[in-house]
This record gives sequence, structure tokens and C-alpha cells, in this order.
Amino acid sequence: MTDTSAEFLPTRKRRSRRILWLLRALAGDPMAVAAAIWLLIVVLAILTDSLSLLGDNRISLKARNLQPFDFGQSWTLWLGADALGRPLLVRLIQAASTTLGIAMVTVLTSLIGGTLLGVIAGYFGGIVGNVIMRICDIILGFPTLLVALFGLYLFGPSVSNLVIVLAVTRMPAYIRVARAETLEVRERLFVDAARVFGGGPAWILRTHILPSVAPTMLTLASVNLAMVMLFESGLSYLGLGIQPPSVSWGLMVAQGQGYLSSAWWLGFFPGLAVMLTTMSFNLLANWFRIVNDPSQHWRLVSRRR
Amino acid sequence: APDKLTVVVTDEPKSLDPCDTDLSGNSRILHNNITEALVNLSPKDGSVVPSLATSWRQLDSLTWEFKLREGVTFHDGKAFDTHAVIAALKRAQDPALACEVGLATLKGLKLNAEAVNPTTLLIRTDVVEPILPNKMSALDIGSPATPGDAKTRTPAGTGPYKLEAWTPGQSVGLVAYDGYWGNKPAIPNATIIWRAESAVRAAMVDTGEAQIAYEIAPQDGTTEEDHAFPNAETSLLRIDAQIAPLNDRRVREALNLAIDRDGLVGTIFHKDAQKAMQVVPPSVFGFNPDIPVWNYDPEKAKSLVAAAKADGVPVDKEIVIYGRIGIYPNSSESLEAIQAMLADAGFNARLEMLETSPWLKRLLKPWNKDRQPSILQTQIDNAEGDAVFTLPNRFTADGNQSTIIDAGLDKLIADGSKATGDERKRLFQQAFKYIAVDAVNIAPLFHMVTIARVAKNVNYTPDVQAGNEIKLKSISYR
Amino acid sequence: MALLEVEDLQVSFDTASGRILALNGVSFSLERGEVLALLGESGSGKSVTASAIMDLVPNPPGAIDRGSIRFDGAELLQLSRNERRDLCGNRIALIFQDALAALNPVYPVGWQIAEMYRIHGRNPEGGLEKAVIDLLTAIGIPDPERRARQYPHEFSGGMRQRIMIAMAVALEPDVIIADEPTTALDVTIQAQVVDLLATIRKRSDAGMIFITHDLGVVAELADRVAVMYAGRIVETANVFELFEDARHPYSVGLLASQPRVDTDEEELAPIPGSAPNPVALPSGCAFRTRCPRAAGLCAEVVPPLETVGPGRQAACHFPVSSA
Amino acid sequence: MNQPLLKVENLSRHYGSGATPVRAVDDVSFEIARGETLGLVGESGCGKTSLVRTLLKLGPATSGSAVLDGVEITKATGSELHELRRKMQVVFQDPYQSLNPRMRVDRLISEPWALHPGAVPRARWREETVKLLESVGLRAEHADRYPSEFSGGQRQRLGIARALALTPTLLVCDEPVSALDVSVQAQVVNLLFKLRRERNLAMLFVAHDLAVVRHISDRVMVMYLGKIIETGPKHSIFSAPAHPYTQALLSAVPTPDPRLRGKRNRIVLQGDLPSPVNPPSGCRFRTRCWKATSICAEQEPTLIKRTPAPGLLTACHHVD
Amino acid sequence: MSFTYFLKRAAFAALALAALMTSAFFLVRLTGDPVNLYLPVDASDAAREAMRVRLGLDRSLPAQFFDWAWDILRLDFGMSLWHNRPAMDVVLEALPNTLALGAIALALAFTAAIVMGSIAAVNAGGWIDRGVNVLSQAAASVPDFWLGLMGVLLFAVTFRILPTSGFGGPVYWVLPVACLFARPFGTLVQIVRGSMIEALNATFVRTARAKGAHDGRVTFVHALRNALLPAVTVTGDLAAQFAGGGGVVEVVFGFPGIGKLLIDGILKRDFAIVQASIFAVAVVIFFINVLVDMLYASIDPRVRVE
Ligand SMILES: Nc1ncnc2c1ncn2[C@@H]1O[C@H](COP(=O)(O)OP(=O)(O)OP(=O)(O)O)[C@@H](O)[C@H]1O
Ligand SMILES: Nc1ncnc2c1ncn2[C@@H]1O[C@H](COP(=O)(O)OP(=O)(O)OP(=O)(O)O)[C@@H](O)[C@H]1O
Ligand SMILES: [Mg+2]
Ligand SMILES: [Mg+2]
Ligand code: NI
Repeated sequence: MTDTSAEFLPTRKRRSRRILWLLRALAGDPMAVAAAIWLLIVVLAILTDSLSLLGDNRISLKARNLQPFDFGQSWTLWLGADALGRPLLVRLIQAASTTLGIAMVTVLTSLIGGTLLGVIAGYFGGIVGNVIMRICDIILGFPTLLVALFGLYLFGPSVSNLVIVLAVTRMPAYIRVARAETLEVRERLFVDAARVFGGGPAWILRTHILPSVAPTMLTLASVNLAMVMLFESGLSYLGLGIQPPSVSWGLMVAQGQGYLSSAWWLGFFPGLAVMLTTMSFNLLANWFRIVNDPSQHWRLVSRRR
Repeated sequence: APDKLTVVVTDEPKSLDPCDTDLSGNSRILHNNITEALVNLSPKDGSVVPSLATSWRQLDSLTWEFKLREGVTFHDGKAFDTHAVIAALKRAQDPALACEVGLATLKGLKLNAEAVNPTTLLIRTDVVEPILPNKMSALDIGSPATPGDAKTRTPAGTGPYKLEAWTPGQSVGLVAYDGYWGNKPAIPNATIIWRAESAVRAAMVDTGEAQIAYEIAPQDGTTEEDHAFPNAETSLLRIDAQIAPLNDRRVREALNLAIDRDGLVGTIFHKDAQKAMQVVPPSVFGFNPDIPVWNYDPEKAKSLVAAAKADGVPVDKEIVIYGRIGIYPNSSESLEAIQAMLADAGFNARLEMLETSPWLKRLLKPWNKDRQPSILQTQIDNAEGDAVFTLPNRFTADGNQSTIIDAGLDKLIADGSKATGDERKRLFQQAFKYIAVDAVNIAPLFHMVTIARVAKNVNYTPDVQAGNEIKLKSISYR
Repeated sequence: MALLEVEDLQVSFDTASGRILALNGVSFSLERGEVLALLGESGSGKSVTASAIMDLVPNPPGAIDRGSIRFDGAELLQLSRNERRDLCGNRIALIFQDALAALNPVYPVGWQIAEMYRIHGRNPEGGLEKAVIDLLTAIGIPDPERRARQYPHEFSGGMRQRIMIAMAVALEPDVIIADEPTTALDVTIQAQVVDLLATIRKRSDAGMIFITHDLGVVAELADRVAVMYAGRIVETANVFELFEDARHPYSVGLLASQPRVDTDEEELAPIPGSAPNPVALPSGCAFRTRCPRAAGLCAEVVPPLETVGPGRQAACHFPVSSA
Repeated sequence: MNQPLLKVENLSRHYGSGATPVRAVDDVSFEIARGETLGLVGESGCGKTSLVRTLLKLGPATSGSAVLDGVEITKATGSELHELRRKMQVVFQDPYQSLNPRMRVDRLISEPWALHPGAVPRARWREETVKLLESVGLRAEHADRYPSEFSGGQRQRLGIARALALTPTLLVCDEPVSALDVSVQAQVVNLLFKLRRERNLAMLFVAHDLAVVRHISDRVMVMYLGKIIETGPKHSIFSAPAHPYTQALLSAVPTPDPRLRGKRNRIVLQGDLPSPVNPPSGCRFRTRCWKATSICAEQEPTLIKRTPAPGLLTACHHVD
Repeated sequence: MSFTYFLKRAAFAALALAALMTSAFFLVRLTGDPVNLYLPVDASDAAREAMRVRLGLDRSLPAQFFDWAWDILRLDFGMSLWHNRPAMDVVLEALPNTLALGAIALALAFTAAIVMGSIAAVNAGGWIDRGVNVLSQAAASVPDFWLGLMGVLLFAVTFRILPTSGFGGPVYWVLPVACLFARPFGTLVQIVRGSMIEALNATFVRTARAKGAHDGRVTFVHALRNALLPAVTVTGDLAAQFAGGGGVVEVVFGFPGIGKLLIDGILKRDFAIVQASIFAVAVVIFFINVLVDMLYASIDPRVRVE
């Protein structure tokens, strides 16, 4: 029960302090810095691509399976060319926007849906809550791959279906966490206080529970981003996710499999990209968790032994 | 020399029932290894050669007589005689069993077999069937002990090898059969395993895990150990000629002109693949050598499209290209390339790669009336060597996968099927020409080759039948 | 020579908001058989003092910057890790405030008491089991044979605290440090525990450091009191002297703000303000911001702990004089 | 006005259903007059919070009634309940938990107004907030901070300020000072004392620190295992307690006076509080009572006047 | 854990299983008709219809459902279309492979994670910790199928010390196990490390130190057992996932497990196989959960009261 900041600062100064602290905290974790840089590169690459600054990406069967690391070529060919002679680097970047885009939309969908359902299940309990939780159990009872397979078979493998299927399979995790958090927050005294002031369920959910649950859910989302990416890659690899001519990292690995012994780079680089990006999300999520947990702050600031 | 040989194929056999040898996965293991048919087709010219039957003749237009080989026994000890053949024929035609051979090769034909004596057999057909012996090459004869009401997983035949074990999901083992009527095989033990990935299969020969690997992708099949052989398959795009804008012949022609077949061969397709102008390879009876091959002419394609557009054909409508994942090596790459080529010629083409089951929905009727204009990736196999195995159904009005409805063509095909000799050849050639040149409801791509990788120390050269047979008894170690 | 002597101990922690000087030159000594109460507000550094003696300061984020801790003639801070471990439990024992958290939830309490002997390789007469049961009986736990096999969560708060105490006294240590052993307990249970501690101190000649912020318990149990404020000891005195005649304004304020159950008073006299931010302590005397006697000097010079009477010290430029 | 502000009759609160519910509050009756402070003491787990929460309608009453200013709390719903909420406010024990850490102080304090449109027009929120902050000894600029920037005592002041926002007539305090350090505790106690006088607040003051209760209450009520075992004016309770439990409780409080060490006649109770799931028959205190006889197990003593001490009601068979 | 508790759980699981199987029934049937896949493309419409009738697919969905439900109640899962054998036989052939694969990978991952996670936690903040952190994050982030492919490329194709794929003696298990090992290992290290750090900072560990316990004892006797619970929970979840098959990894290595069977079953519209596998997997998951509960109770006495 110590009072750590009894002295007060003006709002603006406080904000700039917070930013400074974040920077300091980032500097205290070199892996997080590396992760942030990698993600920055990926995002920048996607941006340049979306502004179509990357130049030629035409099929050129003569450049089929061009070797990588030939630095005499135009820089887009430094990672070689794919089976249709397109620069692998450009393909990787295009795949990045699909893969990341799907991951983002999926996570956002399941985050919003899962949080709402979970908070409702947690706050009201009763029949509604029970129904929600039982549905979660059933979804979780199926092997995840199977749900995805079903979904994609029922509705056909398209990007939007992939997103829906992934979001549905991931949603139970959010619902569970949101519900558990809500059950805990619901018992907090400030919620009781709000009820004593006459706050109804809607008010309490909006002003007290959702904001309290949000940070946990965001952390979960950042971890899930990584998971969804892996999962999408897996599905695309099986031929159930992204279909050519669209391209995603997982699909690139799958297509590269046919060239395993003749052109290893086709499968190697996209897999590596998945790994690095996933890892970056995980590392940043970790960092984020520590930043938001005062009891672990020392990890980020002190190196004294 | 080692006494064991391992062959790696793509898929696990579906069943090992002798009546299912119409599926190449089953047939590769069974045909001429475990079970044999009355006759074989010569890999050289497609002529019919003796196997379990030593001779045959046509008694009248509806009756054939076969003389059976004597002294042949099945692996289970039962003697091979006319009863075995009659039983096998009955099984194959039993609708309850839904045998591949009955449903595909013998389709539309009622065969009635009758034993004259244990070695003489009469087969009567309900319609004229000039190539009955040819068709009999597809009917493998299993032991009469094979159950009549269910498919078997433990076939017993007369072949040089008998089934040792089928470990589901893993392998099929064969051992040489001591009582074989012909020459003893050189290798007493053979194992067939399956791996879905071409690169893996290829690597397995290198690592010594297998001695023969089939269906190697072009990019892997570049070493000395790789043998390319024509596999009787012709790849093509089937154009849905009933839906606008594809109901306009100019548009279909433009499609054909827009595809750079020369660019595809040697890159995505194997360099030995031949540009196709019709749906059967030259080895097939009825092949028409006079049909011109499509040239790559995007300019002409553009002008044809423009002309159609001027006539009010909705050429800007989106055309879907339905592909089937894994139909042949590099199947999706080939369509990606083709899609790009079509786009270059001004087509609004979208690619959709499908798993087998949804692809079949597109291939087979019934189709939705207001469907999108589409092009479908497919390939047609004709290992039997006669045009009749290709034309009906695929190109006749009543066919369940035909996009042509044309009475004249139907008549050509029906007449050809009944005719023999040069007349048969002429009619079929005419039919092929009509399909390729007048109807243009296909964009033929290539007469395909399969690549098999054979270990250096193994004496085996795959032939045109290697897609359906592994002639284990002819294989030996050097 | 005193049994335990702490001199000029400084302990700091790195936190996100800056470095905290949890202890800022703490000195005191403990004699055999004596009960020294460490009294102070939350956050004043009482527990950190105990941790420093027991080598429990988590590093990182904490570190002992300087000072000395002498126990029975040996300088603890110069001993190796293992040598210090051998002293802990064996010769210096610690009782934590929250017994539920302090007992390992996954082992039976009997096992945990017996572990004390096992760690230090002691073989009590009559075997481990008997020793445990004897201890449990001694602390007034009924049915000790059965209870020894139960887990901490199966005990009430008071019993758990008594088990902690039993564990601490098992090896008859020379120094017992009790970190607020009664704070979380109800008055009636607290009375039981205080009684138990009083019995123990009568029985042995161990020195005891009794950490608390409850003046009542101090009056009940302590011989001498050291009052802490913001990481410093601001006053040490005999318990009688402190209650009658405190010298440091903080001690005086503390005594005045305590409501009493046995008398009526109209208005309490609280100390104004709140405890200072440990990251940014006021310059000079840390108490000056709340001190009615503060003057210019207080902001500049840290008042040293000076002798203000026989056996008593205070750290104040303007101590309250005994009037 | 003879009507008491709050009249509680035979109120019970049981947790869980079935054969063995937790009888947290069992058949409790009492009154609070306007402007009066009633102290409620008892050991941890005896049901104090449960009683408070039932009165605040944070949980349903199992049986009995509680009437505030003529309105039946246990049955109130909808707008009736909403109006009731204005009259009755609460200060919770833990100042770290009872303020939403994500809300700024101005929002925290104006939350009651947001929920009761018409109480204070929006335009005057700021002004009123400042007034409230000043009345609890904080300053206007504190309105822009977050709760985490305040010390424990300051937070408890915020809690009090917020509770006063709707100018209630009854303030329920559930151990408002137990989490605070002595020096700060005194500040808050003084503040409550002052506000009560200024605003003629009635208070239900829950604590387990008898000294604090003695300091602030007019009347005191002692609870044991869900029952009220003794109640009366502060002076009667503290100088002439009749129930053995009250006596033990009082004697167990350590006196901050070393001279009295060992001189007082201390009663140290044996054992712990029994479980409310399965309370002892008859008198609930009998298992720890040194006076208990067979009657205690058979018959539950009623809460009646048993001694000459003015206003003292005791539930014990053995009052001498 | 009492017998009645087990029964209660079993009853609940049976209910869930019924719901699961029912939804599986309808979902599977929505994926389309298997007939086209099982007949040659040249087969006539009559032949197709005949097959539909033979498989009972011509009847109304409810009628099919009741027949099917009755069969399931007698534990008859029907014949596999593709394998031409009772579906349960096929499933029971594949299940042990998958279970063995998953068990080996998980056991290795769990053990390795406990060791590495504990070491990292003890050295929290130090370079060992950072190293372990990066390694485990990488392991947790690597796509298993890619790892498999690269493993094949490296160890089978290039160095030729391991078989490319397939099933057989111990060498065939190395790569699949390694691939399945990676992610659980990475995840578990993170979890063990986190809960270990927490446990090492817990008051009871301070008690143990105050008792004079040396670091090894503190870490492994006091902290580890408490830190084990989250790891056990996650391992249970992972085990439940693995029971559903090593999915992609089984496909990559042509490993005859339940995952590959399921994927093939769906691709081939082999309804009986899909349903039998779901059933078998659900039963296995039930036992895994019971096992985890038992483990839980044996680790933490506080759980036993329930
Ligand atoms: N692990 C830690 N990390 C950072 N700061 C710490 C840590 N432990 C203690 N401190 C700081 O050291 C100071 C002294 O803390 P300590 O626990 O000794 O107080 P205390 O007097 O025991 O208080 P209480 O009465 O609440 O137990 C406080 O300011 C606290 O914030
Ligand atoms: N939600 C609940 N469900 C079941 N039992 C409960 C619940 N809340 C409280 N109890 C039980 O009711 C009894 C009374 O609890 P209550 O919180 O009212 O006590 P208290 O006097 O406020 O204690 P404290 O002084 O610790 O705050 C206790 O035995 C407690 O375990
Ligand atoms: Mg402390
Ligand atoms: Mg309470
Ligand atoms: Ni996976």
C-alpha cells in the first residue's frame, strides 16, 4: 500500500512522460526493438506495394525459378523469382498484405464479437450466458482444423469465408477470457458503487466493464494475431485457404513445396516471413504485457545485478 | 542384386478389387501384376495381344468367341476357366457393386457370357461392338472365390505377383507367385507406397527409399534418371459454349489464339509434351492428323474479340477459369499463366482453383441455367486406344459433361462407334475435326507426358501404358 | 556486543517511475531476549529491513547499496549465499504477515514444518513426526496428528499464522523476525497470537524483531521501539518512554492519531498530509512536509539519529522536549 | 418526526440454496434515526458486508424487510429503486478497488449525476465537483487526475465526495478506514465526523476496529455469525457490556499503553468463528463462550434488555 | 476425485458429444454429395442415382438422421466409402499412431520446457533468459508445415540421414515429432517461465528461502510444483488439439494418423470416417481432460475439495 505518485503533474507533461517511458521501455528490450523494426519494414513494404511503387510483376516464364542472391539483377529479383518468373520479393510483399490483412480483420472480428459475447455472458450469466458458453464448448470440441475445413467447404474457399471461419474458431478464446474477466470485474467494488448510484446494466457494461476488460483483450488479440497468421498459412498450405491467383505466405509455401528440391527459395522465404512476423507479434505482445504490468516494469528498465 | 523393389505413386489405391481397375491407382497395382485380363493392348501400336485368352474371333456381329489359356491357376488355388471369366464379367456389370470397369469401360453395353467348354467362351453383346476384345483388356479376372456382393481388399488373380499385405495408409506388398503360368519375375518382392508430393517422390529415388517414382513434376524431372513418356492424357480447357460471350465462336477462337502454348511447354509443362490440336493423342485410333495447331496470336485474338464486341457480344463479362488442384503437376501455375495470357488479350478472366469434389460439380451436369461463362481445366485419358473411349458422353448431346449440343456430331459419333476399319477411322476423324475446328468448344493444350524417375540400377523403361500399369515382371536390377 | 546489529543500511529498488530508496541509512541493534518493535506507516521500509536481514531482497530490481548487518559477530553481507542460507531458519527465523500466501499451498503443513529440520539436517529426538506433532500441540492446534497431514487452505487464518510461528521457532533460533504477524487477523484471534508470541518470548532467550503498525500490539509486547519513517529510523526508545514521552514529531503524531477503545475523545489529532512519494522524497528531513515543527533547516540538512537520552535516539532538528 | 429513517425487520440474507445455505445474515432487526450514526462491529465473516449489501440492494434479501424513509428497499424496483438510490449512498472499504482506475476524478464524481438526470444540471458539474472536492479537503486541480495518482487517504476522500454527490440522507460506510494507516485513518474519521454534523447525515458505520467505532458512533451494534448479539448506546456498550462476546471483544483490543501490560483482565477466546453454513444450535456463541451451559445449546437467546445499562439490549442467557 | 464426479463428468461429456455428433452429421452432409467422387465421370445418371439410393442419400435429411443416430447409439459408424471397411476400424488403426506421435512430441516438449523455462526464470533478465526467450518465441512462431518441409529438404534430401516421409521404424518419427514439438515447446517455455517467475516471487518461496532452503530446493521443490499448473493446463489443451491429429504435419509426412484421415475424409466426402474420427477424438479428449484433472488434483490439493 504505497503511494507511488502522490505528486501531480499537468496532463501534457504526464503524457510526454508516458511516451518517454514507453521509449525507454522499448529500449530496455532489444528483441522488442527488433520485432518493431521488422513489422515496420513489413508495413512499409505493404504500403509501397499498395501505392504500386514496386514495378514489374508480370509473369515471365523465361525467368522461371530464377536463383536468389543474384545482386546483379534488379533489386526485386534479389530473392529470386517464382515458378512463373515473378520477382519473389514482390510476391512476398503482396502475400504479406493478404496474410496480415486477413489476420487483422479476423482478429478484429473475433475481438469485437468475442468481447461483446463474453462480456454479456459474464455479466448476465443465466440462460443467455449458458447458451453462449455451450456453443463455445462445441466449437472447441471440434478440432480447429475441422471447423475450418467444414466452413471452407460449406461456403467455398474465399478470403471473406476464410476470415469468417478463422474468426469463429478463434472467438471462443475471446469469449472465455472476456467472460472470466467480466466475472472478476463485475465483483469489483467500483461496479457495486456504480450500481448504488443507480447505474443500469448498459451503463455499467459501457463505462466500467468494457474499459476494464479492454487491455486484457488487446493483449490476447496481439497474441492471436500471430496465431491466426500461422493458422491461415496452415489452411492455405492445405489448399483450403487462399486460392491462386491470390497469394498468401502459406500458399507460397504450399506452392513452393513442389519445388522443394529444384528451387528451395520458393518455399523457404515465405515460411521465414511467417515465422519472423509471428515472432514479432509475439515479442511485442510480450513487451506490451510487461509494459502494462507494473510489477514487471523492472525487467524493462534495470540491468543491475 | 537386391530382391526388393519399392515403387512410389501418388495415391493409396481406393480398392484392390479386380473390377475397379479402371482407376489408374488400382490398376497400377493390380493389372498384370496380381490380376490379368483376357487380352492386353500392345504398348507399341495399341493392337490386341493374347493374355489369359490365347485367341478370339467374331462369330457374328453380336457374338465373340474366346479360347482361354490352359493350366492357369489363381493365387488361391482355384483353376482359371470360363466360369471365372463369367463370374468376373457378372461382378463388373452388377449395379449394386458399382464397379469402375462396368460403369466406365463397359458402359452402355450388355454382355452375356456363356461357357462352351472350360476353355471356350462365348460373349454376346446387345449392340454391335466392333472393339469388344479391346474392351476386354480392361476387365481383370479375379478368382471365382471373390465375393459377389462386396468389393474385396484381398484380391486373388492369376498374375505373376500375389498380394502379401495391404497396410492401409502405408503400403501394399507383393510377392512373386510361384505358380505363375508365364516367365518368373526377376524381383520376388515389390512394395508400392504413396506420397502426394512430387518433390518427395523424386527425392525418395535419390535417397534409395524407392526405386521407381511416378508423376514427377517437370521441374524435378530433369536428371538422367527421369524418363518422360506419353501417358495417353490430353490436357485441355473445356469452354462452356452455351453462355455469352462464350457462345460466340469468335470469342472461343480468340481464347485459343491468346494462349501461348510454346511458352508453356518446357517450363510449366514438360518439354516433351506435345501441343495438342484435338482431344486424343496420335496413338488413338481415329486421331486426325490434319487439324491445325493453334498459333499464338494475341493481336488476332484482340481483333476477333473487338469484332464480337461490335456485334453486341458482351465480351467484358467476367469469365471464370475453374481449375482442379493437382490435376497434373503444376496445374495451378499453368492456369495462372493462362489467366495472365487471357488478360493480356483483353479477357476479363478470373481464376478459381477447386478441390476435386466442387470441380466435379462444374464438370458434370446438371448445370445452373444462369451460370457464369466459364472455362474448365480438365484432361482426357485414352489408354484404350480407340476414339470411342473419348467421344461419346463428352461431346454428345446426352453426355453428362458435354457443352456441345449438335445432332450432326451425335450422329457421326454413333455411326463411328458401330463401324469398323477405315470407315470407323474416317467418321471419328471427322468428329474430331468438327469439335476442334467448327465447334471450338475446347482449347486443347498438350498431349501430356508423365515423368518417372527410375533408379540407375533398375532396368525399366516406362511406356505409354505406365500410367495404368507397373509391369513389375519386366523389371530387373542391372 | 549486541546479538544483531544493523548499521547504515541502504536498500534501493529500480522501478518504472525511478529509483526508490526503500532504506536510507537504517541502524539499530537487538539484544538477546529483547523484543524490538519496528513501528511505522505502510511503505516506511519495515519489511525491506526484514528482507535485507534474511537475504530476501529481490535482485533485480532491488539491491543493498551499503551498510552492514552483523549477527553474532559475523558480517552477514560478506558471507556467501550458502553460508547465509545456513543461518536462515536455523538461527534467524522469519514470520510473514500473510500466512496463507507464505505457506506453500501444495504441501501438507506437517511436511512444511518438518522441512525446517530437513533443510538444516537436524534430527530431533523421537523423530521428525513427533517433533512436528509436539510443535503443533505447543501452538494449540487440536488433533495435531490429523492436522499435520492437512494443507494450508484447510486451516483458519489464526491457525495458519500459528503454524508459521511454529515453523519459525522449530529450530530455536537466536533471532525471530515477525513481520506484522497479527495485522490480517481479527482482534480475538490477534489476542490468541499475541499471547502465543508472549509465551514464546518468555520461554526462550531469542531476540525478536516485531514489525507492526499497531501501537496497541507494540504496547503489549515490545521492550524497545524503533519508529521508521520513509526508509529511516526516526526514533528509538524504550517502550514506556515512547508512549509517555515521544521525541520525534512523527512519533508524537502517531500516538495522537490513534483512537482508543477505553476512553472518549472528541476529535482525533491526525498527522496532516500523506506519506511522501518514495521516488521523490522531500529534501532534508522527509517528514518536514507534514511536520508542525518544521523550519528552514529541515529542508536542508538530514537530521542524524542522535542520542537524546539514556538509551534513546531521535532524528530531528527540533525534537519535542519532555515537558 | 418519530419515524426512524431506516427500519430493518427480521432481515435475512442466505447465500446458496438447498439444505445448507450460508446464513450470512440471519433475522436481523434494527433502526437508524435521522442524523444518527449506528456503528456495526463484528469479526471478519460475521456478515457485516452482507448486511450492508442487502440494504444497498446489491443482493436480494432472503426474507424480512428494510424500510428507508417509508420505501421498502427489498421490494423496490425500477424508478422507485432509482429514486431510493439517491437517498442512500455508500463508502466502501477498499479505496483502491472502489474507484474505477480508468476514470478521471471529475468523471468519477459526476457519475452519479450522469445517472440521475436532473440532480445537477450538466453545466454546473464542474463547479459542484470542485465544491465537493473542497468539502472533503481536496483541491480543484485534483479533478483532472486519475485515482492511481492519489494516496490511500485521498482516495477514500474521493469515495466520500462521490457518495455525497447526490446529497443522501443515509451514508453506509463499510469499513471505510480499515485499509488506511493510523495517521491517515484519523484524517478520514475526522472528515466523516465533520460531514455528518454539517449535513445531518445518518450513518451506518461498519468496522471491526472497536476504537474507531467508539469514536464515531452514537449507538453500536455487535454482530456474531449473522446475528446481532448486543446493541445499545455507545456508552452502555463500551462501559457496561453484558454479552460475553462483547466483553471478550473489548478486552482483546490491545491498549496502546505499555503500563497496562499484563494488568488488564484479558479474556482470550479459544477457537475460531464457526462456519455460518452450519451454525451452532441455540446461542451461536456458545462454542467459544466460557459461560455456556446446556440451555445455550437448546434455546436461542432473544435480544432484549437484560441489564440496567440504559438502552442496552443483549442476547445472552447468562447476563449477571 | 470421486467416482460420482467422474460419472457426472462423463454424463456432461456424453451430452456435449451428442451435440457435437449431431452438428457434425448435418455439417458433413452440407459439404456435398459423395456420389460424383466415387463413380467414374463417365458413369450414367442412373448409376449415380443407384448409388445415392444405396447410400440412403436420397431420403430426407431427418430420416437419414434418425437412422444414423440409431446406428451411432449402437456404436455402428457405418462403412467407409473410400476404404470399403467399417469406419471405426479405419479410425482405430490411425488413432494410435496419432496418439503416439502427439504423446511423444508433447512429453518431450513438456520436459524440455520445464527445464528451459525454469532455467530462464531463475536467471530472469540475464542473457540466458534472453536466449531462451528468443529461442522459444521462434519455436512458438514457426509454421510446423514449413519446418517439416525444411527438415525434409535438409535431413532427407540433402544429407540423406532421415527418410523423407512415411511410416515405419523410429527414424520415420524423428521429423514429424520434431515438427510437432516446436510449437508446444515454445508456448510451454513461455508459460513455465512466466509462472515460474511468479512462483519464485511468491511469498511462500520467500518463506522457503527464509527457512534456509538452497536455490535448487527452492526452485524445484517449492516453486516448480506451483508453477506446474498453468503448464499442465496448456499441455492438456495442446494434447486435446493433438488428439485431433497432427493435422498439417501428418499431411506433410504422409503420416497415417487421424489428422490425415480426417482431412482425407472430408476431401473425399467419406462421411462415416469423419464422424467416426470426431467421435473417437472426442472420447480421447474426454479422457485427456479427466487425466489433466487428476494430474491437477495431485499437484494442487486446493483443487481436490471440489
Ligand atoms: N520488490 C519491490 N520492488 C519495488 N519497490 C519495492 C519492492 N519492495 C518494496 N519496495 C518499496 O520499498 C518501500 C518500503 O516497502 P516495505 O515493504 O518495506 O514497507 P512496509 O513498511 O513493510 O509497509 P507495509 O506496512 O505495507 O508492509 C516501499 O516504498 C515499496 O514501494
Ligand atoms: N457471494 C457469497 N456467496 C457465498 N457466501 C458468501 C458470499 N459473500 C459472503 N459470503 C459468506 O457470508 C459470510 C459473511 O460474509 P461477509 O462478507 O458479510 O462478512 P463481513 O463481516 O463483511 O467480513 P469482513 O470483516 O471480512 O469484511 C461469510 O462466511 C462469507 O464466507
Ligand atoms: Mg510490510
Ligand atoms: Mg466486509
Ligand atoms: Ni496447425
